[in-house]
Amino acid sequence: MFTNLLSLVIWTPIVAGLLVLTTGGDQRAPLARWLALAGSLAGFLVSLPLYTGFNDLNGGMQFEEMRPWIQALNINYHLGVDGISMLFIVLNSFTTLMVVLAGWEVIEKRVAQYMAAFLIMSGLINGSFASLDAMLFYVFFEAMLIPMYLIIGVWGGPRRVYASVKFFLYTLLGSLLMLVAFIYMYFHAGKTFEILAFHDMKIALSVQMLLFVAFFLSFAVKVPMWPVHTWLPDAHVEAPTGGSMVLAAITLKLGAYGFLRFALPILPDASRELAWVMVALSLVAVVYIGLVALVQSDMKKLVAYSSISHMGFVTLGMFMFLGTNMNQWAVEGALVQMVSHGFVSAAMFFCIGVMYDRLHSRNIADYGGVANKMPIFAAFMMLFGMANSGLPATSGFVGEFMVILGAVQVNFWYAALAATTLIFGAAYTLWMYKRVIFGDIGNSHVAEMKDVNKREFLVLAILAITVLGMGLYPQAFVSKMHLSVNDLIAHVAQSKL
Amino acid sequence: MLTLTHFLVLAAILFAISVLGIFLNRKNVIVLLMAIELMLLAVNFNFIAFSHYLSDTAGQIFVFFILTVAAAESAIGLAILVVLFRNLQTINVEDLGSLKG
Amino acid sequence: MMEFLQGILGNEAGLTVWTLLKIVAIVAPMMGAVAYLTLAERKVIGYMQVRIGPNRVGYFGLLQPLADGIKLLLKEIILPTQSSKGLFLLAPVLSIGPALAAWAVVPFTDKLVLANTNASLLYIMAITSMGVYGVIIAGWAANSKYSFLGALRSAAQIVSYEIAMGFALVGVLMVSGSLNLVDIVNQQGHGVAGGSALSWNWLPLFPLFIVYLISGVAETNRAPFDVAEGESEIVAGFHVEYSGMAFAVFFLAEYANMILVAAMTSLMFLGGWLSPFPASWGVLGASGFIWMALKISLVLFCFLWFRATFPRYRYDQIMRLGWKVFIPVTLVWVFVVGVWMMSPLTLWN
Amino acid sequence: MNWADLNLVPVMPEIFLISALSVILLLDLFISDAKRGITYGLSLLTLAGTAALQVYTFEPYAQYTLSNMFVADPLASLVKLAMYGATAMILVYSRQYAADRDMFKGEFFTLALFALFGMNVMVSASHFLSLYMGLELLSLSLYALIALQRDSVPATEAAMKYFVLGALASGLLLYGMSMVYGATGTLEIAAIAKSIHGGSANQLLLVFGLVFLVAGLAFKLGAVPFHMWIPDVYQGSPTAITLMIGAAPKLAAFVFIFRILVQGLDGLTGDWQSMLAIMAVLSMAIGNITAIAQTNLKRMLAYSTISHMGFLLLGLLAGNEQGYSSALFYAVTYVLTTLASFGVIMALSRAGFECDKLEDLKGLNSRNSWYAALMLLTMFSLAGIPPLVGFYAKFAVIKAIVDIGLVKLAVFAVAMSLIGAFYYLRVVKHMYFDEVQDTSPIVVRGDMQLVLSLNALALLVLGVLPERLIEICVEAMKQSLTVL
Amino acid sequence: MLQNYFPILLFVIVGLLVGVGPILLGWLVAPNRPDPEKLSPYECGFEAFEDARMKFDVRYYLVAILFILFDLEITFLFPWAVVLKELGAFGFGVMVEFIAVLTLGFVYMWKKGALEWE
Repeated sequence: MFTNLLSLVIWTPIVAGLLVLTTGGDQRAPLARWLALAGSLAGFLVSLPLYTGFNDLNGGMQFEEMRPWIQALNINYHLGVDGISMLFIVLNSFTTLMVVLAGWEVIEKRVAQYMAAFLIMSGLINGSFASLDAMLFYVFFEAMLIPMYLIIGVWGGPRRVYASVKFFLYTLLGSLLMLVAFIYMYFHAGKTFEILAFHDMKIALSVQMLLFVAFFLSFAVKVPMWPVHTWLPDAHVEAPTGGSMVLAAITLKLGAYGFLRFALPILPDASRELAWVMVALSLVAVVYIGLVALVQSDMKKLVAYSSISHMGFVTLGMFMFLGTNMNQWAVEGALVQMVSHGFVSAAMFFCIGVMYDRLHSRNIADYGGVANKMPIFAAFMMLFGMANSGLPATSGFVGEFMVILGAVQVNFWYAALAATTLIFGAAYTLWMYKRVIFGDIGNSHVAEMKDVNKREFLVLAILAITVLGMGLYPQAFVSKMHLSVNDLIAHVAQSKL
Repeated sequence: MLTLTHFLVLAAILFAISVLGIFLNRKNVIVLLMAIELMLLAVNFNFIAFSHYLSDTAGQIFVFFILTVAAAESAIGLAILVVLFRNLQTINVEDLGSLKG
Repeated sequence: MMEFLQGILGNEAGLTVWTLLKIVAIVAPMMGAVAYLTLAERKVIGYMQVRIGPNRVGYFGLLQPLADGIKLLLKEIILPTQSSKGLFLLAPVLSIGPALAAWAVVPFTDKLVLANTNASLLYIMAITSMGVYGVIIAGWAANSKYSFLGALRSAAQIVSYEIAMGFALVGVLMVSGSLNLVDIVNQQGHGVAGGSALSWNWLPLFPLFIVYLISGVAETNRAPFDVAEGESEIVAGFHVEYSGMAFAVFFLAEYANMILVAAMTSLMFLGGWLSPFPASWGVLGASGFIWMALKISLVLFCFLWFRATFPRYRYDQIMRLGWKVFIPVTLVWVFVVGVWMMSPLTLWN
Repeated sequence: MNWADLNLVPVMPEIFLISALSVILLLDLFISDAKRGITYGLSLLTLAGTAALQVYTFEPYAQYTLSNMFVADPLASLVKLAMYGATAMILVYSRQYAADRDMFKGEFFTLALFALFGMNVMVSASHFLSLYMGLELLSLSLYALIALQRDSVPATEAAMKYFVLGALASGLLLYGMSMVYGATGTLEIAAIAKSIHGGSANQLLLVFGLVFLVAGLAFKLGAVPFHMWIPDVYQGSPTAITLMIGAAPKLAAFVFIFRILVQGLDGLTGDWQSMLAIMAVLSMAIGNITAIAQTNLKRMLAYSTISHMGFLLLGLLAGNEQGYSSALFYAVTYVLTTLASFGVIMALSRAGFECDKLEDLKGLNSRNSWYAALMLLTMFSLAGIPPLVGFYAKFAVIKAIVDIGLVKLAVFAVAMSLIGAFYYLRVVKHMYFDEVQDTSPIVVRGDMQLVLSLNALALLVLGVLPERLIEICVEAMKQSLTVL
Repeated sequence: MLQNYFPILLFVIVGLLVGVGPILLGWLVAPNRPDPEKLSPYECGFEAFEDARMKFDVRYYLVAILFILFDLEITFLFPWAVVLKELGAFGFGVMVEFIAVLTLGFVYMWKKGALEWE
């Protein structure tokens, strides 16, 4: 029944994007919008069977598709998802729908190109998550840069050129090294690019280390980990709302996903050896970046730094080794954190976008007393702010809690440092919230702000439901990933030397 | 008696002179053209010397072709020179500077 | 004789001296011939125009060339201020050198030849081509407009006709199958017409013969192709600035070239030293130097005759004749000869 | 040699090409300027006919003919077909461009076809003599083509520079050839290989000659340190001619190098490998870094060419079938990309205006988003970003050198392509992020629009489905190498 | 074989000497009384007002170029012509092709006006 489902999930948005492109100039913007909506909705709908049809009792790959693609180079069109990647595909398709709605009338220039860029990117991201062939993964992974570059550069803010080029080059640097690593492994694994074949390779430790560095540069930039995170604040600040949403919700996850799919299982020994580095960097991200977020005056930058901090949690969770074993709690916590952050950060960026559309400022100081004018909006933002701070009953809580729990088993001080995020997170999110939403109406512009319209309400409501739903019933996600995570842990536990 | 080495050394010297002529000459484009001709003649010298010592005519036939091509080449070179002179009123090598990065 | 010289001087020096003597034996009469060719020219043209020509110096003007020579010898050699002195003096040397050096390989009979090489014709082609350097250097070195223009014209004309000449020679080579001048002449001796004048190359290669002859006139800058030195237009062309012996050398070169062209025409097309009559005619049928001399004289006479008869061509007419008439004609005839040779009707086996 | 030995079947495409060329040459003399379109049409027909014959006479093995001077092998056939296509595209692209610049003359077409014929000879040469003749026919035609725009100072200057350095390169090459001839006693490539393998060749002469050969070849290809002519010539030449220099000749030069180094001097692989490695490294470094500083689009693309030639050399120096086929693939795709990029430049130029500065592209997306998109595709393809075909080219090359253990070189190569991405991105930035400066309408002939669009879209299509093309390249290389 | 060419070398030297000799003789014998007027270039009595090495008609270049090309074609024909009898019809056929190409170029330049002088 589901033979070509993954292909469908990948190509539906791309084809829709190309269709949207054909509508041409802005005189037909409404058509482009509706087409984009239809396309993203279709993309989301076709991704749902992945969730519903997923067999919880199987930790391996499902919905596999295998076709020869470039036989001369031994590259196959090999798709498949396990419990980990499946979730991100659904998350991505969902986010795309949100993004289309978020940019509905906010984007006035080159609407078709805007919508198309997001749709195409959505398909490419799905492709990256679904690839079981390293080169296929690479192609999707890299191709994504093109629409993202354009999104930031064309519809971004004043420093968009700087931000977009920085984003592109940073990401390209890492992935090119990854390419060399792939090619090396191709020969090492007996001339195949199958990721699963990579998983079974024996590699000497020194080589593992080098390969790990290559992967690290690629994925750490994407996550982003401290100290290669500097592109992200720039990119986020300058990107349009939709761009920020996709960046935060999805592309960051690709980096973390890369660690799970490549670095850890292929190079378990190097991962163990270097885990302390990863942990250290993650903790720096959590603590230091959390502090940095605290002093931001730009809302978007603040949320961007908070994203880095949250992603620190994710990488922390992944590298919580207990002896040779990965820590089950920590890994699952990291995954839940990734999904949750996908919703929450998208929602946060959307909220900021909503305000920005009214006041054309992201400066915290320019706001104040928004709640008086936009009560509904303030309520929603309250929820998301709480989720972002990781308060219980929201999705943010579950993941962080699990990671900290895992960390305690490994080392108390890891956990203690990680737990500071609960303080810092609450501090910067809620402090910002207070300054922006509460208090007296700051100035005349705020006084003219109108509450959310139907479209915005729809987006906020949907996001709110997911955030709450995930916080209250994380089992819906955890059950899907559980066996896959178990398999992964078992795999990583074996030495590859 | 003359040996192959003598010829090769002479050809090498001619060749070196012509290459230096191309790189060091800063005055006149015509000198460049002459250096190019000299270079081809040095090569011809080589070919003929080898051809003689190998008792193989192919080398000499090659020389015929090189000569012909050299003629065609200098024909085009001169033609370009004439056009260049008409445009610039000079054939000074240093005056060729409109192309800069 | 040679053995004697080698005996007293040693092997190599003896050979050298002996060769030098032979060379002098060629050059000295040549210079005499040149001198008297100038006289012959004036006389012939004189008579054609119902004048007497020079007749004061010596009986019948026979000492006139000598007088001319002495006069030129005593004239100052002027080096114009703006000229390039070295080149200016080099030019006449470059003119006469090749004109004489070509004679090294010209056979006078099938035995009488200084250097009987296999590439004689190639050598002559090569060495005569050098003559144009003399012209162009003279025009350049003098740094005078007339010289310069004359040199350009002259050079362009010479090279233009050289092509036609070359093609004409290709025809000769095709039928004779050799670059050796002796062989070329000998080959003309055994044609179908029994070795008589009818078997010589001029008949089957008639268009080439005509082209060669006329090109020869043009090559030597002779009337009616003498625009390069047309007195009424650019006074004397490339050698306007020359005087005294420097001028005399140019003059010698021109006439030496004329004789050379005449000799070449005889060798290529007119059977060289072969008798025009069949070998069966006894004394008349015997070949010998006398025939060669007669043929050269005949061709030279034609040169003089042309000068006396034809008005000077315009420059464009000269170039047109060379490029648009002679080259196509020779191309076609080379092709025709080729087909002829490949056909059963071939005369040359 | 007689009539019976004369096997002309493998040479049929060349014979047809040169015959048709002669007809066009003469016919054009009797055509008035207004009807120059006839020449144009005939030229395209000639290319089509030649291509058809090429396909018709194809055999999957090497055929030697004309006293072993000419070889028709699959490699040659493939490259020739690519060159016919490239030339036809250039003619279509340059129709309006040439007409606007008083270059739409018979010579334009005949010289272009002569250049093509020269390339054909180069590609099919199996003897130093035919290699040289082909090379010179190509070079001479190109010299003349550059100077075709007689009143343009940059063009004539470029012609002069190209001429002098091109002649110098030929001289170096010939000197090398003479040394190899002296060492092996033959000019035939197969016989040279045999002589070297047999050990009878004079090693000193051979290596001495090799140095000159490689230098000459590097000149022709434009690899550092023999690259000085490329930027000036690319910038100075009329864009149509730049394209003629930058597209098909790269393919021909590639096969040229292949024939000499791989087929002829196979026994010296170790020697030339290291030379190529140095040149590849320098080309990638200097090409990419210098390109960043350029403000002239054509000059920038020239430096980018240099860096791409560095990549191409990487494939060659791998010294195995995989490397050669990857280099072949690289060359083919590079030509396709170059065609599209310069095609867009020509489309944006108009009478009296040369779209050759980076600023001229500002805001192109708002002026005409289609051309902006096409240029975007070419730029990302040149940068080697998937899913455009340029990626697979780089990928295949890097794969080839990782295979022989040169991982560090591979890392260096990708580092350089990262630098390269920067200036390609800048072009995209100008087109997409900047405000419009020049608002004059873009008028392009319909046929050019179609071909150019197909050309640029092919980069994408081949990027998604490169299988067939890679396979063809691999097969051609395999079949061409088995004859050794 | 090279001995055959020795007389030729000598002859060339003699030829050049014949050129140098008279000039030397003239220089020794003839008077030498230069004055500015005598040494000025011949201009039919006018003052020379510019350098005589001026630009000249580009057609002279053209002739030079065409000469080089055609003369070289003849170089190819010479050896061929000498051995034509041995080559037979095949050799002739090949050269016909060569000459045809040459003729093509000739027709082209004729029609292009490279041979026009007025």
